Amino acid sequence: MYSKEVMEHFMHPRNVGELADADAVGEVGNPVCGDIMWIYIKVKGDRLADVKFKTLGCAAAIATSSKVTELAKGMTIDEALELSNKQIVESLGGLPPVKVHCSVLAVDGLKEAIYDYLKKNGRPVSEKLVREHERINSEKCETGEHSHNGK
Amino acid sequence: MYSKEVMEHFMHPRNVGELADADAVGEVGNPVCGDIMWIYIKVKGDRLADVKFKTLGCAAAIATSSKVTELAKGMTIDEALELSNKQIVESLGGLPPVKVHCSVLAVDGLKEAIYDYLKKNGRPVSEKLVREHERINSEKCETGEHSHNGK
Amino acid sequence: MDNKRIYLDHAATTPVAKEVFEAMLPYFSERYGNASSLHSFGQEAKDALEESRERIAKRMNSGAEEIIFTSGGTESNNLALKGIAARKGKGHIITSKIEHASILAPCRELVNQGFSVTYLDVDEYGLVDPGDVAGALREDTILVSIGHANNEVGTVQDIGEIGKITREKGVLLHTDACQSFTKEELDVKKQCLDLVSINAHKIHGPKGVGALYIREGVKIIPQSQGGEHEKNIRAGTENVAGIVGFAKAAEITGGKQVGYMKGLRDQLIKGVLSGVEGVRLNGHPEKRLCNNANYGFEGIEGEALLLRLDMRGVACSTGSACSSRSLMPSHVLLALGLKPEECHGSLRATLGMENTKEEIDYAIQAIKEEVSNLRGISPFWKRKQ
Amino acid sequence: MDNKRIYLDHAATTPVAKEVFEAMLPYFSERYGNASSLHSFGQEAKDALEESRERIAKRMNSGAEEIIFTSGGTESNNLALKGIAARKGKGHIITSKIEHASILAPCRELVNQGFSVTYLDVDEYGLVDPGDVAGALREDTILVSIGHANNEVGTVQDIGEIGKITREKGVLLHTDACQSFTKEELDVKKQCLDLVSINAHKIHGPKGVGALYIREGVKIIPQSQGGEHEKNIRAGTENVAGIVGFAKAAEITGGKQVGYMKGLRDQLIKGVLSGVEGVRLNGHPEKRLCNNANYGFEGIEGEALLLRLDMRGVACSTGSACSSRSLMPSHVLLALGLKPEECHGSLRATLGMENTKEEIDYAIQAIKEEVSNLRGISPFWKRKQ
Ligand SMILES: Cc1ncc(COP(=O)(O)O)c(C=O)c1O
Ligand SMILES: Cc1ncc(COP(=O)(O)O)c(C=O)c1O
Repeated sequence: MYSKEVMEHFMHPRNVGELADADAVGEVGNPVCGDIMWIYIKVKGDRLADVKFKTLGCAAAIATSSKVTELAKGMTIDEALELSNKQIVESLGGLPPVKVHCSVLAVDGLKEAIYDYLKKNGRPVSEKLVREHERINSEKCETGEHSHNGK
Repeated sequence: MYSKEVMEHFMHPRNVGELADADAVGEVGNPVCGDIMWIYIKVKGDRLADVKFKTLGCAAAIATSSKVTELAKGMTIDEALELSNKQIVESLGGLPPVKVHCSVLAVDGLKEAIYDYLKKNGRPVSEKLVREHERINSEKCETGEHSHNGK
Repeated sequence: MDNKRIYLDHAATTPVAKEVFEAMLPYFSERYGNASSLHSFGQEAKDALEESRERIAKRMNSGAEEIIFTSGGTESNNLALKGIAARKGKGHIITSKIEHASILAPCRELVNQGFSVTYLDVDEYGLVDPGDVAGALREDTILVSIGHANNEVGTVQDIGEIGKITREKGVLLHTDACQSFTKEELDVKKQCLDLVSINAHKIHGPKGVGALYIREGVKIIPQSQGGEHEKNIRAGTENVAGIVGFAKAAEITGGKQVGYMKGLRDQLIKGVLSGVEGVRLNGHPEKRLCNNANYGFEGIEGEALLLRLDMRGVACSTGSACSSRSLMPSHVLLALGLKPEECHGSLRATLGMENTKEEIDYAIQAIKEEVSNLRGISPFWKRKQ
Repeated sequence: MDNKRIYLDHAATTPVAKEVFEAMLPYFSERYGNASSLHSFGQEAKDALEESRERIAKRMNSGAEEIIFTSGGTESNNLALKGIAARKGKGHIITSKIEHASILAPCRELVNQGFSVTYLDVDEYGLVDPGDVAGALREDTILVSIGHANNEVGTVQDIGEIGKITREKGVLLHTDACQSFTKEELDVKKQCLDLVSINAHKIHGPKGVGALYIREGVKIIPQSQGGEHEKNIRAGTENVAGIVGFAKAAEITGGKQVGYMKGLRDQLIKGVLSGVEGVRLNGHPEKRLCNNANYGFEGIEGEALLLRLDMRGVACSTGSACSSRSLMPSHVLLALGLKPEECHGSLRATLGMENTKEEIDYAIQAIKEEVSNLRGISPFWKRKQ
C-alpha cells in the first residue's frame, strides 16, 4: 500500500518533537478528520535553521510531516514557501490517492509556521501567502461518502 | 439416485426379449417422451405362464419393466390386473419422484397386454379394464417446464 | 525486525484449519465431480454436498433442506433481504445502525426501489433494545434484520428476545450470524429465526462459501438465475470442496474453544486497559464475542498504530477513517455515540483458537510500546497532560 | 466390476490440476489474510489477488483492471445481463436459443421486468449466423449475448464476426466463454468484446470462482451490495485461494493441450461413428470445441446409456429428457432441429488434458457394447431393422 520511503519515514520520522525556542508554529488539521500537524520553525536570518513537527495522524500524515521538515530545514523562507505537496509526494515515492491530502496538510503546516513567523516579527507577508493562510483556515475536513469493507 | 434394486434390475433385467408364441402384447409409451415398453404375455389357462418385455427408456423404465414381468409371471390374470405401480416402486426399494411415472407405464403395459389377450380371445373385459385401456390410450407424454442445469 | 507473526484479525478472516483442509483435500482432484452429474463422480459430489448440508443444519438446529449454500456472507445477506423484498413487492424493513455493509448497502438499494427502512439506534455498548424493535413494527413491516454479533465491537444482541416479538407479530426475522456462528448459541427454533446468514471464512473454513438458512415455508425470490441447483434458489455449480470445508469448520469450531478464547480476550483487554493510560473499551463489557477486543486510544490514530503493530508482527484492524477509502470513520463507532475524533484512535484485536497466551503477552507489550511511540510524535497527547 | 474410472465429462467440470492445487495451497492456512486488511497478511492476499487478475487478463488480451472476480460462470452471466439491463433501464436484448441456463433464465427474468429479448435460431450444427444478429438489431438494442462455444454440442461461434457488427453499431456484446476459455482464441480487442464470462472449474481450476471482463468505460450496476471490493462492482471477501488457482489454471491450460485433445476427440468420434450403426454426430463437424463429442444413438435412451457406461467406469453426460428433473429434452438439441425422440438417445463425452489414448479406446469399446446391450432390450431398434 505505502512505498518503502513512506514506511521508512513513518517508522523512523525525522525531526520529531517541539522546538523549545521555536520562532513560530504552524498548526493545521482537525481532530474530526483525524489528522493534526504542528510544524515548529527556528529562523536564522532568512533561513530555517531548524524545523520540527508533532503529528497525530495516519502513516501518510506522519511520513509527509517528516519529509517536509527534512526538505525545509536549511532552506530560505522563500524557498520553503515554494515547496509543493507534489514534491513531497514524489520524494516519498508516491502516495495512495486517498492519502495525497496528507501531503497538502504538511506543506500547509509549514506555510502556517512561516506566516506566523512573518506576522510575529512584523515582516511583510506576500498577498499569495495571505490567501493561502485564509484558505487553510477556511478549509474544513473533507469527507466522502461513508463506507467500509467492514470485515 | 437409484436404489440398489433398481440398479440391479437395470443392469440385469429379467425376462428380456420377445415371446415368439406370445398370446398378446401390450405396447405403451411414446417416443417423444423417450419411453417405450412392449410387454409380451403367454397365457396358460388363467395364468400368465410367461411374461417378457422390450423397453426403450431410462434406467427406471427398464427396471420397472423387468420388475413387472418378474412379479406377473405365474400370476392369474386377475392377480396381474391387481398389480399396482406402488407395488412395483416398493419392491424396487423406491424411485425418484420424477421417475414414478415409469412404474405406471410398466403396469399399464401389462394391463394392455391382458386387455389385448382378452379381446383377441373373445373373453369378457371388465368395465374397469376398459376404462384403464381408454386412459392409457388417451394419455400423452406429460411434460413440465423445460430446464436443465446445463453443465 | 522481529520474525514473529501474530494474527489478531480473526473477525476479518481466519486461517483454514488443518482438519478443514484435510476434509476438503479429496474434493479437488479426486472426488471432483459436478453434483448435478448423474454418473458416479457426480453422485459422490452430491453425497458430499448433502452430508455437509446436514452438518451445517445441526449447528443451528435446522433441517438440512432449509440450508442453501452461497458464495459467502455478502451473498447470503443480499439474498435474504432482496429475496424477501422481491417476494413481498413492497413494505417496511427494520434493521439497525450498526449492521455490516452487506446489510446496509442492500437496504439502501431497497430504499431506491421504494421500500422503506428504519435504522434502529443502539446504546453506547452497541445493544439494540428489543423494545425498539417492537416499537418500530408497522402494519406493512415485512422483515426485521438484526445482526447477531457485531463485527467491529463484538456486541452480541439478544436475538431470542427479538425473535419472540417478531414471531408473535408474524413478521420475518433475519439475522446476520457471520461473526457469531459457532461462537454464540444459535438455535433457529428456540430463537424464532426465519433467515440466518453464515459464512465459512470466519470459522477457519475457506473463503468464498456461505449459507443462508431459510425456514421451511418462507418463500424467497432467487437473486441469480440459471440451473436447478440449491432448490432453485441459488443457481451455479456448487463449490463442493468449499462446502465440505465449511461443514467441517462448523463441526470443529466452538465448544471448548469459546472459553479458551474468552480467557485470552480478557487477558488482552485487561493487559491493555491496565497498562496504558487514556484508553477505553469499545462495545459491551459482557455481552461481547469471546474473541473481540476493541480499544479507543486517545491522542493517536488507528491506522498508524495498526501499521506499527504490523511491523512488529501483530495484525489488527481499526475503524479509523484513515483506513477507509472514503475517509469516514466507522459507522459502528459513530452509532455507539463516539465523536469522530474518538473513532480515529480505535484498534480491534480479534482472537482465534490458534492464538496462545504468549502471543497475547507479546501483543500487549507491542501495543503498549507503539501507543507510547506514537504519542511521542503526537501534539494532541502532549497537550492533554 | 471393473475398477477403471475414465472421466469424460469435462464440460460439466474438471479435476483441479496438480499445479493449480499447489498454487492455491499456501492461501489456505499460511497466506490466509483478507485482501481488504491493511496489515501484512492482508497485503499478501491483495498482492496475490492483483497478480492473479493480471494473469487472467493476459489470457484474453484485456487490462487487469477490467477483470472482476465472481463466484462462477452463473454469477458472471447474471451480472453481465442484469448489470447492463439495470444500467440502461429498458430496451432490447439479443441472444440465441442455445445459450446456457444461466443466460436464458436471467433473460426470462428481464422479460418479466419489461425488457424485450430476441432468441436467435441456430442452424442444424448450432451456428448463429452473424447476419441474423445484424438483422435483429433494433434502435433500442442494448446488448447482444452470444455464447462463444456451446456446452452441449461444442459448436464454436464466429464471435469476432459478431463483434464487428455490434461494435460498428455501437451495441454492447457479451459472450459466455465458460466452455471455450483457453481452448479457443479469446482476444477482447480483436474480437470487439465488451463483456466476457469465464469460470475456473471448466479449466482444471476450483469450483466457485469465475470472472467477468468488463471493458473499460462500460458501466454496470452491481447485483450484490456490500463492502468496497472489486471496484465496487462485486461485494464480498475475495476467495483468494480460488482466484490464485483460477489464474494458474488459465496459465497452464490451452496451448499444446488443444491439439492433443483434438486428437483424442477425433479418435473418439471416428471410433464410435465407424463402429456403431444408427448413430450421428450432433454439433458442427469442424467448428467444434477440441474436447467435445456428442452423439445421437437411435433406439436407445441417453440416461440408460450413461448409467451403463458409468457402471463400466466411463463418465459421460446426456441431453435426454429422462436425465432432467423436468423431463424435457435438451433445448440445445431441439434448437438444432432434432425431434424430441432423437434427443433422447444423445450422449456427450467431453475430454480433458489428462485423458489418454488408451482410455479413449476403452471408452469406444464400452460405448459400442452398451449401445448394443441396450438395443438388445429395445423394441424400437428391433423394429427398425
Ligand atoms: C457480520 C458480517 N456479515 C457479513 C460479512 C460478509 O461476509 P463475506 O465476506 O463472506 O461476504 C462479514 C465479513 O466480511 C461480517 O463480518
Ligand atoms: C457455457 C456455460 N456457461 C455458464 C456455466 C455456469 O458456470 P458455473 O457453474 O461456474 O456457475 C456453465 C457451466 O456450468 C457453462 O457451461
